[in-house]
Amino acid sequence: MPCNGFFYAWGEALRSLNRNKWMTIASIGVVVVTLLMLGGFMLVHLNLNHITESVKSQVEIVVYIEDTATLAERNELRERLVAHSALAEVRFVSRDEALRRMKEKLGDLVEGYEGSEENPLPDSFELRTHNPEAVGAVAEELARYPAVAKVDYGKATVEGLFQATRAVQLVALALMIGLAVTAVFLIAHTIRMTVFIRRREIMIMKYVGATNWFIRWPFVLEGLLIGLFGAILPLAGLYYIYRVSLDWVSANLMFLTLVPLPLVMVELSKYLIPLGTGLGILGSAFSMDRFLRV
Amino acid sequence: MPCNGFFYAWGEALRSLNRNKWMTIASIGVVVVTLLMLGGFMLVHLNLNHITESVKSQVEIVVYIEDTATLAERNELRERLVAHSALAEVRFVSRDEALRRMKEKLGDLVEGYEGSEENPLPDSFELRTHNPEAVGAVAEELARYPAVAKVDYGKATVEGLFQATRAVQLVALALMIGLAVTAVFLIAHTIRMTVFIRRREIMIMKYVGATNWFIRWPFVLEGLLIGLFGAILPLAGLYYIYRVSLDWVSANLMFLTLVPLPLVMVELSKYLIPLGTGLGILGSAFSMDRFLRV
Amino acid sequence: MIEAEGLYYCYEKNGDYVLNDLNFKIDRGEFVFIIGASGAGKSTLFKLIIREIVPVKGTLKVFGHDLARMPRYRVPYLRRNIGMVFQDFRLLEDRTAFDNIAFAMQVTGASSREIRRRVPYVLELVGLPDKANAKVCDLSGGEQQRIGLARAIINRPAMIIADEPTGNLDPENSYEIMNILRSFNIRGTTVLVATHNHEMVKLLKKRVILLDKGRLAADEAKGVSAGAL
Amino acid sequence: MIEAEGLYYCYEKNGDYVLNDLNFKIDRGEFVFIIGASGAGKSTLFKLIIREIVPVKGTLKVFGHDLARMPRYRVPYLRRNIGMVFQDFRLLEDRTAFDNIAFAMQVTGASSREIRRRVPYVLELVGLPDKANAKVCDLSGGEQQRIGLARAIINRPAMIIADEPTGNLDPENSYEIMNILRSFNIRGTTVLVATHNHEMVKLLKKRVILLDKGRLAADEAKGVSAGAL
Ligand SMILES: Nc1ncnc2c1ncn2[C@@H]1O[C@H](COP(=O)(O)OP(=O)(O)OP(=O)(O)O)[C@@H](O)[C@H]1O
Ligand SMILES: Nc1ncnc2c1ncn2[C@@H]1O[C@H](COP(=O)(O)OP(=O)(O)OP(=O)(O)O)[C@@H](O)[C@H]1O
Ligand SMILES: [Mg+2]
Ligand SMILES: [Mg+2]
Repeated sequence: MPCNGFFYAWGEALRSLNRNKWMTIASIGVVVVTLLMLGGFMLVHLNLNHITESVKSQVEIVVYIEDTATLAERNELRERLVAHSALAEVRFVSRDEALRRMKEKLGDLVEGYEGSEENPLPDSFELRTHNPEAVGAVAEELARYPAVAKVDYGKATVEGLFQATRAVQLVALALMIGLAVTAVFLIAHTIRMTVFIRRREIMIMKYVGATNWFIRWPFVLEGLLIGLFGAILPLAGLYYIYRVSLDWVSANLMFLTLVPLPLVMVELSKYLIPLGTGLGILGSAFSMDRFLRV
Repeated sequence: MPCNGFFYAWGEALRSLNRNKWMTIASIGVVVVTLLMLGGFMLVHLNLNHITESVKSQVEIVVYIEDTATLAERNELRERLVAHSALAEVRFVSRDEALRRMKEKLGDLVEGYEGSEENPLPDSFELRTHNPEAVGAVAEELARYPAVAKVDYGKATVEGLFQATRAVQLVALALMIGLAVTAVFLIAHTIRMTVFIRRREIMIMKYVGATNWFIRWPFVLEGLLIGLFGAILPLAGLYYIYRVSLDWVSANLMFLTLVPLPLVMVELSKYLIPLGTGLGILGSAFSMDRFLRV
Repeated sequence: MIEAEGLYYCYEKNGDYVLNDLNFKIDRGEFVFIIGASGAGKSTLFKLIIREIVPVKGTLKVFGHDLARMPRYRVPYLRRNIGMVFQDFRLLEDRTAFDNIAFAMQVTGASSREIRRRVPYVLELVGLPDKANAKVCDLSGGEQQRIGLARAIINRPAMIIADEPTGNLDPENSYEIMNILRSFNIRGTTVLVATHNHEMVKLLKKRVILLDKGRLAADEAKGVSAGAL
Repeated sequence: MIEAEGLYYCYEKNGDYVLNDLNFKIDRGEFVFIIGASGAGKSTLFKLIIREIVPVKGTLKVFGHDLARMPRYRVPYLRRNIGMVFQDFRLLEDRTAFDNIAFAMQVTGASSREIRRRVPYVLELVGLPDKANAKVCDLSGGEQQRIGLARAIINRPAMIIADEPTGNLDPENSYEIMNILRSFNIRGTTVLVATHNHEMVKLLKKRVILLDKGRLAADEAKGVSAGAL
């Protein structure tokens, strides 16, 4: 594309956006609305992931020690656990501490039983694995160690939780893919429409001797601009919305930790900008071909 | 509208849908895709609601009885509880039963302590309220009853859960409203577009002496048909998807109970069909006005 | 039928008058040629008559109704009594010739039996009996022009207005078209024809109104004596 | 410049031939009228010359290239050497006259300085110096037709093809337009004009090709003697 052509293409793209204000606004509107929805959903999805991850990382294994184990056996067990490559954290919980915790939970109803020899609870190790999904396998392995009375990892709870999060993630992913497909369809359709409405213009250009690329360039740039604006506006909107949500959550739902703002914006930009501009460009470039055949 | 006109309008609407196949398919496509998304989201929302409701209804209050309470006091307390209008369920849990439950949780580690006088646990009543949100207030009231040592309802857990569900519902509602607005915008825009593309036709009709309503009717019927098809197809799709999901959930996530199929379909139809057809009709009727002014 | 009194029109506010102080009267059953250079205001006058636009000054009465005062909802009924051939045809390109003509009948609520009887008849009249099922965009310029005429006459209107109806036609076809218009005229239809085909004007010897930059420059009873020709 | 040998064309498979065994040769610098009744095939012949369509049989050479063999990407360059006035104008209605004409220059990569210099000149030439900034849809039929001509000549093409360029013009303006075409012809441009304006054909006394239902019925060096007129 020679220099003249370059300026012509940009100038023409801008002029045409201006000339077809109504279509421009509507097209950008469609892109903004779909990407805003998609982005909003990605936000929720990212945070759901984040939250389930943090929940999962709190899943722990409890290894109860045989009451009959000797100190040497206990020490050996601790060392084996500390050396285990799948374990991230190993903490000893004495039977006294276990009882104290239970009392805390039940309140001052069990007062006076501290230090009692009748404490029915055993000593234990609380363990955390690097990979929460490995909990089951690791627990089985540890059950075969000597001096271990019982290994507990809330089998039902953990598996239920994982199944539930897997289900939520599945649904979330389905909705996300649905939204993404919707966005692709709608944006492409909208851009095709702007081309369709101007098919007469395209044909007349061909009649006076324009090459296909001479005609295509302004349309492609137009698609690019529509896609770009249509991606940047929802990003700005989501930035604002997310900042407000973060404030609200940190004030009202302190136990939730959300993905930090910059990380989210990077993630969103990574998808929305290519999606908007890419579809804008491809939408114009390809929907034009059938009108270029004169 | 005389009889001739009625047939003309329907005939013309059908002919025009057929004549502009490409536009018809694209328009129905847009409506289908947006309503499918909206419907899919409504499905998720309905079920989330259902699940949180059932979780909430499982929140219970535990009233621990003073160890020193007499049998008469205990009976009086039971009667007051049973008579309490906010309570749905009242169940006595003896200290023995409480210990058995704890043992169950801890496994066979605490064997041999059954019946021991040293059981540190008190007797208690487990209560369920009609309205889960009332738990806090009821618990406070019960704490002032005689013979009550302590009232426990997992204050932090329950309030955290309610805050969390409130947050989830807020997000879900925001996304739903976002999707609904998107659907309204996209469907109206699409129908306007089909009218815009045919503005020349509309103007020519005016030139040969057609009245505004003569022109409008076929467009309105067309909008109606596009909206109707665009609503029925996603309903059918959602019916199928939901049936499969129900099967999957009942096979894999037995602890989840979902909203039954017929109920969901009624709820969805109630929103999607009016939305589709309403927007189809209004979209055509109003977007035409500026072309009718010749 | 048509009465213009001190008729002015301009497209832009404070622009030049495109029609400037026109005064004339056309009676029922007349046949009038409107001639004048390109841009003289012929098509503008026709737009006023079908009330696509309203005069900025003066009055224009058609069928006895003052168009400036006519409410919007009456306009379709006015137009049904006027068969108009547009300079740029204004046909639906992607529909067949038959549909384009039938269209004008459906608008008036005609039955489909009537339509199937009458459309072939007018197609025959304009010399295109075998083009009923051809799409308008597949017709030659002159064929399209004749479809436009067929549409204008299909409802046997009280008045026919033809804007340059022979611009794309060979002399023979032009003569045929003029003959059709004349035959309608003989049966009582008022006919107005804007044309540049002065040969035809001379041949038919009808009343001629000459516009010059929006002014009425001449109004002669017999075309042959119109000074400007 | 143009060589047709056994040229056939039909729009529908197994339909009637719209052009039937045409054989003719037009040399560089000639001025040729193509005449014939409505539907004779004039516009179809022009569509073939700008390669909107390709012959179904026979060969058509333009500027020495066989159009049937010309690859798609060469077509724009062919069209830049042919200035065409379309029967239905084919202007962008919602743009100004200036833009419509400038358009044809931009396509060739002309600089905007050149465009600003040349467009007013051709507007002057076709008699519309004050309509540069008027939108095409706000112009009269004849004015639009002249914009179409202005666009065709703006690039000083080697060949001008005008399909009914005076159909919406009064005799005076028609004569002006013909004069413009003649002046281009005198400076070496090949000119083909399809027209129904036989008066003009007689006046100019140029070569005349007469089509009759797609057949070449006459090819006379001087219009005045064309038997069919
Ligand atoms: N919509 C419009 N807006 C602004 N100016 C217009 C509009 N339509 C026509 N004009 C101008 O008004 C003048 C008269 O136009 P009109 O179409 O009435 O001419 P005409 O006599 O029909 O010419 P022709 O023989 O070329 O068709 C012209 O100069 C034209 O440019
Ligand atoms: N795209 C098309 N598809 C099918 N038939 C067509 C098409 N274009 C033209 N025709 C037919 O081909 C014949 C010749 O058309 P053409 O446009 O060449 O005539 P023309 O000589 O230009 O006539 P006019 O003087 O009326 O413009 C006509 O009968 C027409 O109906
Ligand atoms: Mg005019
Ligand atoms: Mg033609």
